[in-house]
Amino acid sequence: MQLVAAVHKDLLLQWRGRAQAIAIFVFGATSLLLFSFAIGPNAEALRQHAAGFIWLALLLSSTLTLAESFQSEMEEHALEGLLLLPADARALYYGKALANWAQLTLLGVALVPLTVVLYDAPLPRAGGLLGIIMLGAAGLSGPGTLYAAMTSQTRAQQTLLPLLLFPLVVPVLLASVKATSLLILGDPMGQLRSWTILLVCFDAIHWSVCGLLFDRVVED
Amino acid sequence: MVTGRNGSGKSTLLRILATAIRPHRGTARVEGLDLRGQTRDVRRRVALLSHHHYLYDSLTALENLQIAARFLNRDPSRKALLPLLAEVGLADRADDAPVGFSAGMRKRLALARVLLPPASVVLLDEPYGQLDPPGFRLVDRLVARWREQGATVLMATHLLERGGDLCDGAIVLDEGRLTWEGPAREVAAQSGLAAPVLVEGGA
Amino acid sequence: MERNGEMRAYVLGAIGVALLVWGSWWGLFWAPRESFMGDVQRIMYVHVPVAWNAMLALTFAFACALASLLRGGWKWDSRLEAAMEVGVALAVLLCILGSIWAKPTWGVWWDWDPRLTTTAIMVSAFAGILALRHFVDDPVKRATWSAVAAIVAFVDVPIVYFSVRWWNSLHQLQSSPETVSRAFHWPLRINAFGILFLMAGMIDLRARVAALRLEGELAPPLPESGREGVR
Amino acid sequence: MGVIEGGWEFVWAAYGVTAAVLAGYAFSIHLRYRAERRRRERERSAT
Repeated sequence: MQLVAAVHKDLLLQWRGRAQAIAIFVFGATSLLLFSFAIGPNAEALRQHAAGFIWLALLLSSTLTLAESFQSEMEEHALEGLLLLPADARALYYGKALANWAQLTLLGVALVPLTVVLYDAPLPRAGGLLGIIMLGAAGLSGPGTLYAAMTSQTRAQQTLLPLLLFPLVVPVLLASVKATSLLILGDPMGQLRSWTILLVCFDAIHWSVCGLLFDRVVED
Repeated sequence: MVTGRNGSGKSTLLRILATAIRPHRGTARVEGLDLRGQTRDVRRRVALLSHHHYLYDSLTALENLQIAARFLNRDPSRKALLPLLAEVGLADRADDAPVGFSAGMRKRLALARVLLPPASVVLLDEPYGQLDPPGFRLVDRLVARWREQGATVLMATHLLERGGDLCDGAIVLDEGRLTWEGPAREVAAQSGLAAPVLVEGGA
Repeated sequence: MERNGEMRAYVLGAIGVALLVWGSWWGLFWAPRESFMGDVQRIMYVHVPVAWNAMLALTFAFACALASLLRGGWKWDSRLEAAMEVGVALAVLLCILGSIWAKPTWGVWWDWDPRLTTTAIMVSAFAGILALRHFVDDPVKRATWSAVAAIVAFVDVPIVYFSVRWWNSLHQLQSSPETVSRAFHWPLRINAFGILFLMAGMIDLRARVAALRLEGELAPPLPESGREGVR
Repeated sequence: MGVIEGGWEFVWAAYGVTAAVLAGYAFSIHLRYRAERRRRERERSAT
């Protein structure tokens, strides 16, 4: 019940902040353009790196999305107001994490056509790619929501969130890049499965651990 | 009524009693419930008007109330919540976002949010701040109604006369310490202060 | 009275330094040349002990984080800060030693070995938590948040390790030099204990620094009476 | 076959770096501890 209320609240907040989400998408698209300048106009090399670039763009944009999602909670301490109602801290965490997950998935999906156009990446299995994007976005939003809750209340928050989050999500980045690149370039060895399993394990562990720890983060 | 100079610990006291912050040491009881051990039960009984207004700037006034209502498992429909907004004089601004509100209007919206949960202890941190004279009367009216309903009201205020008329008991804080305690009517004359916190009703 | 407490740290450190001098001397000049790696293998006598102890320090930090979160108490918070900082320092040293080892062995400074890469990632993760501590002014929040972050980061270690290992699966599994004979064993063990003692001393002293700082932050203690007067 | 000849410069570098890092870090903790003690004694005497 509380979870429904929390998801409802966060989706409403994100809908009202959609201008911000569009700006973040433009940021991601711009970084995709910039990455190709590092490689040069070599179609073959660009295709080889397409998977890495889309995930780097998503990773960089995710810190903006996550930080933004706590902006409105902290301006007037609305999160504290909800906790005093009392709202269940765990429901607040999962509501926020789910909403961030949805937004990051959307952002990832929106970046795919750009990758196809810019890097000439073939897309044989759109459904599989959607699944990988969803799993990877969940890996970013799970721990990211926990850390954004902390860093949004600190000085130097713009620096701290990526500093804390990036090392943590290295497995997400590796697994998602590998899996996406197998989807784009073909998977002769059948390795896709193990990378998917790795992503699922990461998501399961972090969504449960972070959910357990979140109430300590907002309560003390 | 609680009063005391700026920085004397009035807000801190109220925030501790509302379980918004945990005391470094010691604890206290609200209606017999321990602040540390029974936090959730305390929260179910206490409503706090904080100097943070607990509002989302990007949502409308009505939506702000609807969100709180959903968490409280109350009817979040427009029909159920409009009376609350009317009560604080914001009925015609229900669909505007508080970002365009004046400080006094934000305070009124925050008051409406305090009215939402069925609280038996109401903590008001400077309820008169930023309000106009009709707003003053609104707070007086709300306090009187809470008292009629049997709720305990504890307000932190600098308006000694107003609080003195409204409240039963008063305490004065200075640097976190209790320096005076007595009937609210006498606080202005006796405590030698321009800033009391008023304890109202029997807590 | 207070003066005596810190002596423990200095004594531990001194024992550690003495053991390190002894073990390193043994490793550099008495131990025989290894048949495959030649003299380069002597790096192992510092590399491996540093690796073990860096892991130990970070594991201790994890234990402190659990204790600080579940049982509370500033003591554990100070120890967490100390163990994390010492662990990060040792892990940085480990990365440098790993590079120095990799260059003559594989011809590159950094060969994306899963263990070394995981260490580097952990350095940035725990350094990030130390930065977080620096930027949070409220001691209560600082204690809780860094404990939470340390737990999440520690839980992440095995996942990072396995993902890097799979990612780099084309790479040959490395042959760590087998330290079969006693001649190879002793310098390794002595140095391991040397760094252990030195590390214990450093963590002890560093925890005292953290505790003293905390004492300064928490003082003056809030008076209890005034706040509890109101029911 | 495959035996790495020489390489003493790497060995010296490894031991040197270890000694420098450990000594430098330990000394920095010592300095910080002294600074904290002095600060506290100043505060004690001030009150």
